[in-house]
Amino acid sequence: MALALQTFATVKDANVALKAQGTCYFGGGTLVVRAANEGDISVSGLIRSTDPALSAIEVTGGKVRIGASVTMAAIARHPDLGTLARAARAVGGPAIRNMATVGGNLFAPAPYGDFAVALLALGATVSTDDGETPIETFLANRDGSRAIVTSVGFTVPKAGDFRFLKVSRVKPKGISVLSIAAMLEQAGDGTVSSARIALGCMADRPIRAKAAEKALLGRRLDQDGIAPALAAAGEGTSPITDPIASAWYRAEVLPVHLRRLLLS
Amino acid sequence: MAIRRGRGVAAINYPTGMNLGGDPTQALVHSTPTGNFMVTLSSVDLGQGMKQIMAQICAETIGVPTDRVVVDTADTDTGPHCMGTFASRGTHRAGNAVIQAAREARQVMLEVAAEELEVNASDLETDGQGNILVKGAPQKSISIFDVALSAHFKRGRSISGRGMFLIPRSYPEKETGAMKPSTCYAHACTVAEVEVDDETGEVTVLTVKNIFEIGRALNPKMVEQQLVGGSWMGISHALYETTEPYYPNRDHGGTDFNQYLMPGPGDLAETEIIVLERPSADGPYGAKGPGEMCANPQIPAVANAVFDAVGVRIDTLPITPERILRALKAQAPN
Amino acid sequence: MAKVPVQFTLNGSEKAEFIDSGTTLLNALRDKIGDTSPKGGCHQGTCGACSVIIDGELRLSCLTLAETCNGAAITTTSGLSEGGVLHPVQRAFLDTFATQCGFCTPGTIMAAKVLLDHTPNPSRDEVVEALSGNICRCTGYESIIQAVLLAARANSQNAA
Amino acid sequence: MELRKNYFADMRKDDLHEIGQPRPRSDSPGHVTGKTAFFADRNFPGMLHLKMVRSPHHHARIRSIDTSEAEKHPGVVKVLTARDVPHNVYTILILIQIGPEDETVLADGKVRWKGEAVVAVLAETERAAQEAAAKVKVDYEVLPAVFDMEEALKPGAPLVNEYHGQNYYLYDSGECRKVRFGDVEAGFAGADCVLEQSYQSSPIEHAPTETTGCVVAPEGNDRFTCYTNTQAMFFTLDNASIILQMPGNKLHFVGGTVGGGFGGKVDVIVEPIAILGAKLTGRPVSFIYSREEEMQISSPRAAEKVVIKDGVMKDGRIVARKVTGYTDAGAYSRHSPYGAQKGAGHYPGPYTIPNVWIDTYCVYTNRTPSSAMRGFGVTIGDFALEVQMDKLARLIGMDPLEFRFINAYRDGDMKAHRQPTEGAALIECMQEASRAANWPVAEKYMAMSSYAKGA
Repeated sequence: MALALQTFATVKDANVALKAQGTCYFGGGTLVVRAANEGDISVSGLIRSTDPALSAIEVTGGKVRIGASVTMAAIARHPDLGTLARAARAVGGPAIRNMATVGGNLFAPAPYGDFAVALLALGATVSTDDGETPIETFLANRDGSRAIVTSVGFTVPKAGDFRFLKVSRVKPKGISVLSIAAMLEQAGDGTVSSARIALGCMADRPIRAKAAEKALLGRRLDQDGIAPALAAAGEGTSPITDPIASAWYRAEVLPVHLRRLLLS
Repeated sequence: MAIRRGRGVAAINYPTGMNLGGDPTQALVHSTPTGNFMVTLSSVDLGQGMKQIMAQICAETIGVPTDRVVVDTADTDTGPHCMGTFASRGTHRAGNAVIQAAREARQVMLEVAAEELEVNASDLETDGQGNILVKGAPQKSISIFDVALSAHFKRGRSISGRGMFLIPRSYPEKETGAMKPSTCYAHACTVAEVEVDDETGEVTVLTVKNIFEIGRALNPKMVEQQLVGGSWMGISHALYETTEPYYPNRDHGGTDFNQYLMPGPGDLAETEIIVLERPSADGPYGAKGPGEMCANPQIPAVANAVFDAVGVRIDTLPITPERILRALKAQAPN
Repeated sequence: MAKVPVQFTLNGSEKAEFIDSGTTLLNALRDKIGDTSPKGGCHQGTCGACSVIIDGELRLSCLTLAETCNGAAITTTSGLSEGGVLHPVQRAFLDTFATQCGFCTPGTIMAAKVLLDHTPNPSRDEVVEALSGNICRCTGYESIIQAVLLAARANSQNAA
Repeated sequence: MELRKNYFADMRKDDLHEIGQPRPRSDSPGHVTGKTAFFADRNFPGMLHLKMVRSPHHHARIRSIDTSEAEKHPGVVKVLTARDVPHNVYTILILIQIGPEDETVLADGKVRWKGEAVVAVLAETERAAQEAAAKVKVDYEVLPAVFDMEEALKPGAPLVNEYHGQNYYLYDSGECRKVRFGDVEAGFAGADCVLEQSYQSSPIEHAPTETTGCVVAPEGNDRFTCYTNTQAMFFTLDNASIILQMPGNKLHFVGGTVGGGFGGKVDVIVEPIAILGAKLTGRPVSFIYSREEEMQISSPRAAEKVVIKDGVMKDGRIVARKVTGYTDAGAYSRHSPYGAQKGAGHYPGPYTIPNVWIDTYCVYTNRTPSSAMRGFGVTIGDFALEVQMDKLARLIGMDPLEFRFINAYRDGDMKAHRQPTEGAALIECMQEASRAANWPVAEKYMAMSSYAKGA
């Protein structure tokens, strides 16, 4: 069947249309139009919603809610989201960033999905018409997810608490060897009081480095302090092998890059 | 952690034209009634600028400015046979054919001019600006515009020429391999300077200094295009490129420009290009083929620089961070 | 197949067509409207040869569905020169010998134009970033970077 | 870029009008305005789109092909299989008498690499062609495959290509192209040090920004115009003429500016089948590789293995060099026998060595056929040679650049393939490199010349 796009004013109506066979949600197009161009004939109906809420960024009292259709470029230039600009700019080149959406990034398979890595470290929640889901749960179940993602929400990190690193072979626009996002809060004495570390390319989707997070608690961000976290960084990971790098290489350099990020 | 520096050198030569010869190319040249010149070929311009170079060669030979020459090529209904654009043969083979055709056309042009000026054709020369002058008496002259008009409408002469260039095919002797692969060779020497991150195996090429000997730079700006682009491709081959990253395993071949790795605009080495010209005996105005050889010397120069930096030999291309890291780990005492 | 109407301005002139739903903007421009300046180098969003400017933003026409562009203002490289006078970016590409095979050139010029529209005096790093989505296999990029920097200088001289 | 006119000034006329001038390129204004016509910029009403059904297996027997469902698919106009191709088994270098014919336009009975063309579907839209291609049923019996050149050359290895009968190309000189010069074993025996090393590469893609393709239009008079980005017009026309058993005068090929070639567009793959489609349907046909096809289906530069054994004296002279080169042709010859042979003519590199032994093999494996690429037959060899040179210099404790001066060829030196050296300029390149890179070498090397010794 030929490809066709259906446009709905509300997410609710679009969700209904998505119940039909062979349909897929159309966000920025960077994933689904590419698939169609490449000969994926499993999708014949592209469904989108023009609900303006999907394109809104709301920042209130330290909390932010980003509509699922907001592009990476819009995040990168938003005055209140400066801490996230680096992660948003890690996605694609300028044209891709004008198209790729937050919602789409949640579904991008490794080595794509660097912004989702950032969201995972931020402890974001993912909203659909069915309610809110912690991002970790959402990512784990995303293959079966049908309801349109409407927004993501999180607390805007304080400057200095959030760190992001993407390692790529090609500069400035290569896809990831790996990416790391870390949300670290420190007590007055400089010891880490809370830590969330997310990894890209260390599985088929973004995952938390929970052993490393635990090993950082109560430690200082110096060479000795982070050593146990580095040793534990690879726990629970199953890095991908692709044309960019092998699983072996990703596992080998993860502690190196994590160290550089933590000491930066 | 350490960023370690090294440098390496490599020197190479490269044959011009199809190996063992036997690869003909033809050209036709004719003038229009107003003294513009058409070059007809069936050679293909791949973006290296063959059309422009053929125009300059024809213009030089006829004695007119390049903008008076139009090149019509890559149409099998109009253009005479060319073996194709490959093996650094375009400039050399087609250029020679164009020279031969243009010389023949020039001879007719001078003969017509001689009749108009009532002198011997052998006493005439061109000024490169579109005029034909009597040697030693430049005040006695005629424009090529007027010569072409005369040839067409008064004297019934076709100012045209045919060119054919063929290096006879060489057949290798079975037991000794005696053969003539090529009639001329370009040369190069590259010095590369790299930094290697010994914790990740990542290589940054800081500088490449490329010396190329190419016979003759027919158009220096276009030669520069080829040489700079080729140098980039050489570095790319050294460090990045393959369709089978786990060769001979067939899995994980890249299918797009994200997965097929090449240096991006943020990965460029500081590139210096120096050109020497030792004209080849049989090249058009001494030219050799620069387009292929310019991408070769960077590969071993970078490989040697990596060794100089970190003391491990990567004898398998491409020299990926993974290969370097594995070698470093194998070398390090546990 | 269901035909859908699309209407937008292309390089300042109104275009209206009926197209098959699901047609990419690239195919609509090339096959229906006859503007072949955007090139299809990958249809994956990985080469940038199809880059166009939509409402002031750089986009990949191979991943954009034409019917989502209703009412938009679209600029392509074929519409950049006015009255036979080249745009400063086009001029600069000639002056620095930044074209070889020419296939990536129209898309790259779009990326350069949108950069200079927003950032008239870019740094080299900003130029590199702006060009990062446009693959060139011939030049090694340096001449293209120089072209954009040259165009920026020409712009600032004109403004002065 | 700098031109160093001080070298070879006596050999050159520098007073020309057009040659040596940095004239602007006449094609660039078309490029920057988007006006340059590439082959795919031609669009014809009623044009059909060709999509290929490709082998999912590296090596398999085809038991049966069922195209009936595909033919019934809406929008499909024609489905082509091997029996539609008049001269289905071909090889491109047959035009210069390098056989045997060893490759099928569409697979007939067997596939020998993953991605091999099996069935061509022509439809009104790309989507319809893709959907119909998915409905073609091919029943395969999977066969053992071989990917490693050394494995392929062992007795008992799966036979990749029956048209050759063994997993290497048979030259008139036997299983390899040979060069024999001097006495290499005596050279090793008399050498101060001997070093044998092995080098390897993997396949490399040309990756032009414009993918391989063509658009074919019937002219209405039994002639067909093929707009193509081939690098070789008549070479492609003549091969198409053989494959289609159509007189060459029925074919009109139009090229033009090609969006990058680098050697990747010298195979004759898309044109014959597209012309056949146009002939059998009477409609214009477009067959353009997807980027994925360009990356994994079009011929890459071959993987090569190069083994070099050198005998060297402590004073820096290389006295013997033995090179064994292996070119991984993949499943079919294309240009690989020529490339492997070109390597034999290139070794031992730009150095004068009295004792040389060269064997170059063209080996068949079950992978994408390789073919020509920028530096064909030489690029990987130069990597191996020049890394080897670096190792040899370090082995005898000599500066790598000075070591090259000692061995560099000069005018009049006899090469291993028994041609005297003419027009050498390696020494001058290295002298300039020494200066430019601030890599000093002894004065005696800076005083050397490529001109004949003693001259």
